Amino acid sequence: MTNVDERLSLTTAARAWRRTGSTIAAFVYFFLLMPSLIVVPMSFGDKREIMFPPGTFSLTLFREYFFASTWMATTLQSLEVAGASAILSLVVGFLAAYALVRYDFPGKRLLNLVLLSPVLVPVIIVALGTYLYFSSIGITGTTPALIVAHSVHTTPFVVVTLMAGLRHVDPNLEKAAEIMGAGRIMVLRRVTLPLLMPAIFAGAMFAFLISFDEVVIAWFISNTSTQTLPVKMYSSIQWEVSPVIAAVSTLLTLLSLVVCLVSAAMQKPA
Amino acid sequence: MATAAMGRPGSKGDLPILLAPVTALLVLVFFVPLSFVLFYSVYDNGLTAKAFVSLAKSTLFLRVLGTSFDIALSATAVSLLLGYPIALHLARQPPRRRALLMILVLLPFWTSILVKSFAFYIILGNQGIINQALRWVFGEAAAVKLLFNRVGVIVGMSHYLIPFVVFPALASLLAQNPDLRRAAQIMGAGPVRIFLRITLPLSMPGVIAGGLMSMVISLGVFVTPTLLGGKADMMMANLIDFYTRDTLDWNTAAAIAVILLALSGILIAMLSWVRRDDGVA
Amino acid sequence: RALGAQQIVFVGYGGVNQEWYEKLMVAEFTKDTGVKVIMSSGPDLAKLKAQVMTKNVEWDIMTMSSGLAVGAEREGLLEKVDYSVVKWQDSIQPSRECTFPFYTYWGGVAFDPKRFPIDKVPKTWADFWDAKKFPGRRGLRDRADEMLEIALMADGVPPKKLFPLDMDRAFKSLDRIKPHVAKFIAQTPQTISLVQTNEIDFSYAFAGRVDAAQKEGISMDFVSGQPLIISTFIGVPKGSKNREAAMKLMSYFARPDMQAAYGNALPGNGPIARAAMPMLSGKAKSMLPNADDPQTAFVDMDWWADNFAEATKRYKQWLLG
Amino acid sequence: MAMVRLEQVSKRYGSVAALSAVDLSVDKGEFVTLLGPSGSGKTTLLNLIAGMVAASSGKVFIRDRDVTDVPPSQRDLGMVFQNYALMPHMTVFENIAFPLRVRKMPSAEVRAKVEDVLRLVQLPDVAQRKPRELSGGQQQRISIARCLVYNPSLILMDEPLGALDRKLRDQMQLEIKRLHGQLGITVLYVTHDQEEAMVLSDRICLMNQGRIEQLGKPAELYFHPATPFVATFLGESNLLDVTLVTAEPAAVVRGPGGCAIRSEKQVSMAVDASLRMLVRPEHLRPLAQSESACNEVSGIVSNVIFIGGITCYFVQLPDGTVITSRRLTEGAGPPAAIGSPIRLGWSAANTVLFPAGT
Amino acid sequence: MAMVRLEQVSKRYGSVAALSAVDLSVDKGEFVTLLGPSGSGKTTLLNLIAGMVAASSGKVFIRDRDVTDVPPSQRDLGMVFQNYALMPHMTVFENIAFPLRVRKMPSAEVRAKVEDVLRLVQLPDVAQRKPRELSGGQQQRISIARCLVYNPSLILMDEPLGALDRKLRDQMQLEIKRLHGQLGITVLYVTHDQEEAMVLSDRICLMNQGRIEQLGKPAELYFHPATPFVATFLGESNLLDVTLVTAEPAAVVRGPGGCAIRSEKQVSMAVDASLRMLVRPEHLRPLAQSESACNEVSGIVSNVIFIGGITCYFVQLPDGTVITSRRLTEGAGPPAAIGSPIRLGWSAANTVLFPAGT
Ligand SMILES: Nc1ncnc2c1ncn2[C@@H]1O[C@H](COP(=O)(O)OP(=O)(O)OP(=O)(O)O)[C@@H](O)[C@H]1O
Ligand SMILES: Nc1ncnc2c1ncn2[C@@H]1O[C@H](COP(=O)(O)OP(=O)(O)OP(=O)(O)O)[C@@H](O)[C@H]1O
Ligand SMILES: [Mg+2]
Ligand SMILES: [Mg+2]
Repeated sequence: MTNVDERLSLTTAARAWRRTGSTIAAFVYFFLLMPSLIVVPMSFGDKREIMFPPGTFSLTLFREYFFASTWMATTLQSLEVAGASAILSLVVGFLAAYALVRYDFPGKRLLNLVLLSPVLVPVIIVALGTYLYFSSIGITGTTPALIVAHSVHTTPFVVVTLMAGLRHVDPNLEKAAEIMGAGRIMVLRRVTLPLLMPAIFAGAMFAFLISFDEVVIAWFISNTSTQTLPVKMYSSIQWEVSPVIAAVSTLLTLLSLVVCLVSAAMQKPA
Repeated sequence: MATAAMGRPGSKGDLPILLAPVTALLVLVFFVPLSFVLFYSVYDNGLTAKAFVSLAKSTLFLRVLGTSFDIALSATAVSLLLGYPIALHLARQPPRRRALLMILVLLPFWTSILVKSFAFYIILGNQGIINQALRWVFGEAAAVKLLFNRVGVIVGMSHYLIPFVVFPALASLLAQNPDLRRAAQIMGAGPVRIFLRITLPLSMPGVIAGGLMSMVISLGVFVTPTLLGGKADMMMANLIDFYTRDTLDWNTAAAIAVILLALSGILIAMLSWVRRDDGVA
Repeated sequence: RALGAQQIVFVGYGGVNQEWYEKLMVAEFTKDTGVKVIMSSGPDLAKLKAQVMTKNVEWDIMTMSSGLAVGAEREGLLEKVDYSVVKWQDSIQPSRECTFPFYTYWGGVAFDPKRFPIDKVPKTWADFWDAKKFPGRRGLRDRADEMLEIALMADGVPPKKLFPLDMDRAFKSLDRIKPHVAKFIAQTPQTISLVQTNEIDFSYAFAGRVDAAQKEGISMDFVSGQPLIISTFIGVPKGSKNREAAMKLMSYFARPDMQAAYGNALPGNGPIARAAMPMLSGKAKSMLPNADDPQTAFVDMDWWADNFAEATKRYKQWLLG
Repeated sequence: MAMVRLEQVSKRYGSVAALSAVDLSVDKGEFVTLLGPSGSGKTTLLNLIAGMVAASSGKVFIRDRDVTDVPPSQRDLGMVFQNYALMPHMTVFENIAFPLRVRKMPSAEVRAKVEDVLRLVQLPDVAQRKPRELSGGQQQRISIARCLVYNPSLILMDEPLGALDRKLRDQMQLEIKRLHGQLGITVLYVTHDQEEAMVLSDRICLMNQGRIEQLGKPAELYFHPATPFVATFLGESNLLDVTLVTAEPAAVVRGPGGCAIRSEKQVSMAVDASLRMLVRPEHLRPLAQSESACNEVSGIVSNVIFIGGITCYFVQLPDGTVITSRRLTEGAGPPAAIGSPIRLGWSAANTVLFPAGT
Repeated sequence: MAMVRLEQVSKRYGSVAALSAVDLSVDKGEFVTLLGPSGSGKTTLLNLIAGMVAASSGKVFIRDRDVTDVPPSQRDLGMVFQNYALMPHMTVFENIAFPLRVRKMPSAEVRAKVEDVLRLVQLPDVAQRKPRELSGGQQQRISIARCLVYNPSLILMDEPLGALDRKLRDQMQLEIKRLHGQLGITVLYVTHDQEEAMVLSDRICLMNQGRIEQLGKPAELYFHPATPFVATFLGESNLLDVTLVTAEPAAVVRGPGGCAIRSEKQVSMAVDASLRMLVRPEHLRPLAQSESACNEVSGIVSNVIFIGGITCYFVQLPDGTVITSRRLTEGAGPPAAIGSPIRLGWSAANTVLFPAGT
């Protein structure tokens, strides 16, 4: 908040002011980080205790996770759903982001808002509505239904990420390529997409993780054979207290860490 | 000639192709479901407004509405109080350090709510870390109840909401011209005056945007009150769930959903008004 | 038989109970008929209703808590039980048109014997309500069923004369205990885990759950001077595509030998059919309350069928107040 | 053959008329500069020719072919952008090869052509670098090379030197001039820098508010501006209100303080009409005591500003008008002190007259 | 009294020496400009005086008080920024009142002072507007007003006109000059525009790579540059390698093609030493057939570029060197054709000599 060089003598008030700020910030950083710091050691406890710090060190919980077919099956299902909805939302999101960044048309602002609305409407409403609608056309419980339902939720994130990325891709590059004789597809393939790669990668990661973490919609739409990992976690918390959740949480935290490292890296050029 | 038609100078011929998929996805998987909810709110063997009428008279609903606002407002206030210093701290770091510290904000943002709730059991519980520490320092009687009450909900929700405050607040802090503060300093202003007269007022759009966003999110929150809250911490989403699952009164459930949607809509309208200068709503 | 090629979907609450359905009734059924059973978890009234309303029923047979059974019945979401297939026998609870109970479990007080000697633990519901004599943090459930019954018992209503429930009196009684309740528990496993993690001291819990915890080596015990007996029901969603096979599977759940085997596997859970009683092991028998004891109470499904919605809303509202 | 011809081309953006009924014809081999203030429609005009925007009305011809509806990729022209528009993910070689690859040229030929053109822009050794490893001026050379490599007969440049600093700019101007001379290409060049326009162009097309204000050789615009706008936009100028005394054969007007001022052109207006007179500051010469000039005004030196090679004299005339004279700085001391009387003179050829109110 | 005095001030950023042992003294009422290429340390020097950065070594005095360790808020000076640094959320009035409020001045007095200063910058009617409702030039005036309102005796300006367009810039230059004259304030002004520096300054402090290259009156720097860097940075210049023929009393050197070139100064070097010679393009005058000058070179016109009021002649000497002569454009036709022979002459006073290798 002050730009004076450190070594210049500050008034006492100024120094106290800065110190207060840094102290509060340090406290809040710690608060933000705490859950992630907790679950990791927890996951090396054993089956019976739910206590911190765990009294024993073992890999029991991980073993249980990797060898229980129910956990693995739901994990695979989540990977499939998250992967597919990431791809779907990338394709749909790229086209929309391209239109929003490169074209002017009436209703652009409105479309912008509408595109973001799935994030803004409480999930429970969407979940309920989607369930009612999907059952009426008889597709609940199918993997494609899950994929499209999740795609609606992940697309806004992809659109925002790609729009930011596209704003950094100079439209003159596309223009130049076109004037040099390249067709639209060629411009896309040789210029736009290669330059957009970082944003595409980040968008894909975000979409993947959001879908991979999503519980409310999946809870309504999936059934036994299409159950996802979060749904399994949620029902685990509900029907049986299983410290395996600590192991799952640790793995998920690891995944989050990867994603936020990527998004932190993304923010530097911006 | 197809390609020529497609690439006609300055043509907007490709707009439909670009926008069709997203429109289809949104309509089919978002707006139709929403309209199902709207439909159920006014349909119960014929068009009726009885769900809304009975809600207006239901002490249960009115209490939950009150609780929802109560929790949403307090969680938003706490998030602003905690998030703003973070934004301020980040804003005055050199870019490289800022990117590193940013990870501390992004990590909770990208962490599953289930993981976080699980962690808060362990942190806030009677045998949790905080109480263990309190007992260790002050003795057995020092333990405080942090879980299954309003404290638990507010802690859990603020943890979830802080990133939503930090991002816009940081954006508007970074957008501030550092010369403004320099100019004020040279004109003789002290750090507190600079903060109160310049830094804070100029970051208000970001703060307000963050606050509104937090309100929208917390009004719709579902998991946190269930897992960390106590008996009185029922929010609208939980009430919707209750009417949906426990009493099968979908008419009422949908009506509450519509009210929640309307409230969120008002907040989002305010949000896009605050951000009207940013281009993106 | 024509059933051979089919498969049906069974929905239960998961966990150890479901493992035993699978090992006993379901395995036997599949062996006899060749019909494959997919075991799924998460019975949910809303999902059931949506399936029935949209005529897209995925489930074929489901176990239900009494509250769920009552709701499903009232909303007409269940097929009538075909009692020509299901052979109903003399039982401690009556069968119903669309559903029937197939085992009982019972509620009392769970506590950690390491923290409380037995004489400091409330035994009757009146004791449970008496926070002066038995200091400690209580845990109750966040729903009306079972809670209204124990509230009335705590207020002095004899266990055999609970029904019809006097709601006003029950809520007055609940008002007295409310300040001492640390958590109104939504999920059954938490009735045990919250005692284990020292969030609460005395929890309203089920005997079978305590037994399971003890087997895991957790320090946990259970008393009940006034046991409250509840039943778990089974039924077939309306419009099930495999109604016939589902009815057939239901009949296995009504069989006394199956119920006895289940009771032996999970002590604290009792058979419905009186014919199953003699087949129980000594341990299983010792862990069941005497149904005819004057201190033993039963949940009356007929009353609940009529009053579930009203009582539940009132209870939720009371929670918030 | 006209390389480019615009017929009554207009372009509206909503309610903004970016171009209004523009007619323009550029000959083969010509270097024409579009000059004008910001927002005057220069970029719009260039984009219309490139096909990046569609005309609201009118027709565009390139090599006498109507291309109004032809997409940019089929107009066979080159374009150089202010920010170079080099593909950052490709090496210099790949960048320059891109238009050849689009044209499916065999690899060996591509290699030879790229090397040729790199030599042409005097950067033979940078083929394997990425654009960001080059300086701004080098990048702009590469972007010109990429444009030259496929021999488009028409090259459009939109403020290609706008991002460079003064020194580099001067150097690149000479470079562009050299390439134009050497290759005989047609160049349509946008700038808002009048000096750049004068240095480079065969003809300057001065634009204002979506219209062509004047089109002609640099000296033509400078010495015979059609309007005061052209006069003030190109170079410094003194503009004075005068009244006509004699219209023919060469106009004489009455200037500030009643002095008679001679021009060399006739004016088709009635005597006593109000006119505006232009005289360039560098044409105003301080007169020595004994000296006299065709036209003269006298006043008081109100300010002298020394700007390196040039010294500016601000002279206040008896009626209060201040006019400027610019002279080369000849020695170390200023030849006229502030407050001293001075006489300024100029020749009739340097008097330019416009109707009043323009 | 020196308003500002720097003693051996250095500033390092990591391994970059932004300033190296700078000594500078600015008198009360002076207008001193820090001029220099980008990165030469101008802003660093200003910030050191303002107290925004701390010196790595050396001392800073303001009004003879050692302020090296005093925070900016207690140095009592004013600063004007390139981007105006007006608070966007305050009205013009509140902006200007801000420093007075800091000083806890009573409201009535604040009002009067703000009105005064608004009149001073000739914007009396904008008090209630927000800064964004003003043009760039108006905003800069307000930012100057905000600086003047609390009467700091020293005002620092960091490229205050950098964001304005040419016209507005010229106008604001005059305005700043007027205010400086009227109020008797001391101004330390940063620019990288040599014309601006020459127009405004009492003294110019030319900086290069963290050092002061030369400090003096504009004409001093222009006509007697201490180094070729100063010569080339200020104005156009022709630099030639020459050898010394006669050192005293006035040096004579041998230029390209062996011609003798006279200067007016003596050189303390041995005969046959290598020197660099500077002559300004505007001092090179084409000589008529009969005319002769003190110094003369002859060559061939290799290029003529007409830039409005100025025409540039590029002349190739027999040894291949190209020198430039700049003349005022006198008439419509160029007086010398490309390829024709030409003689250029200049006076001994305009020959500047430097040791070689500087
Ligand atoms: N895409 C657009 N949408 C709306 N108006 C536009 C658009 N492009 C240009 N204009 C308007 O058309 C007019 C001419 O713009 P143009 O870009 O051609 O000017 P220019 O002469 O190139 O200016 P500059 O020197 O600033 O580049 C301006 O008023 C501009 O605001
Ligand atoms: N905060 C900083 N950290 C590191 N190096 C810096 C910093 N500020 C300036 N420098 C370096 O110090 C040197 C002088 O910078 P300064 O900003 O004073 O130059 P300047 O003359 O003002 O240039 P310009 O005309 O571009 O504004 C430069 O090499 C610059 O890169
Ligand atoms: Mg332009
Ligand atoms: Mg600077």
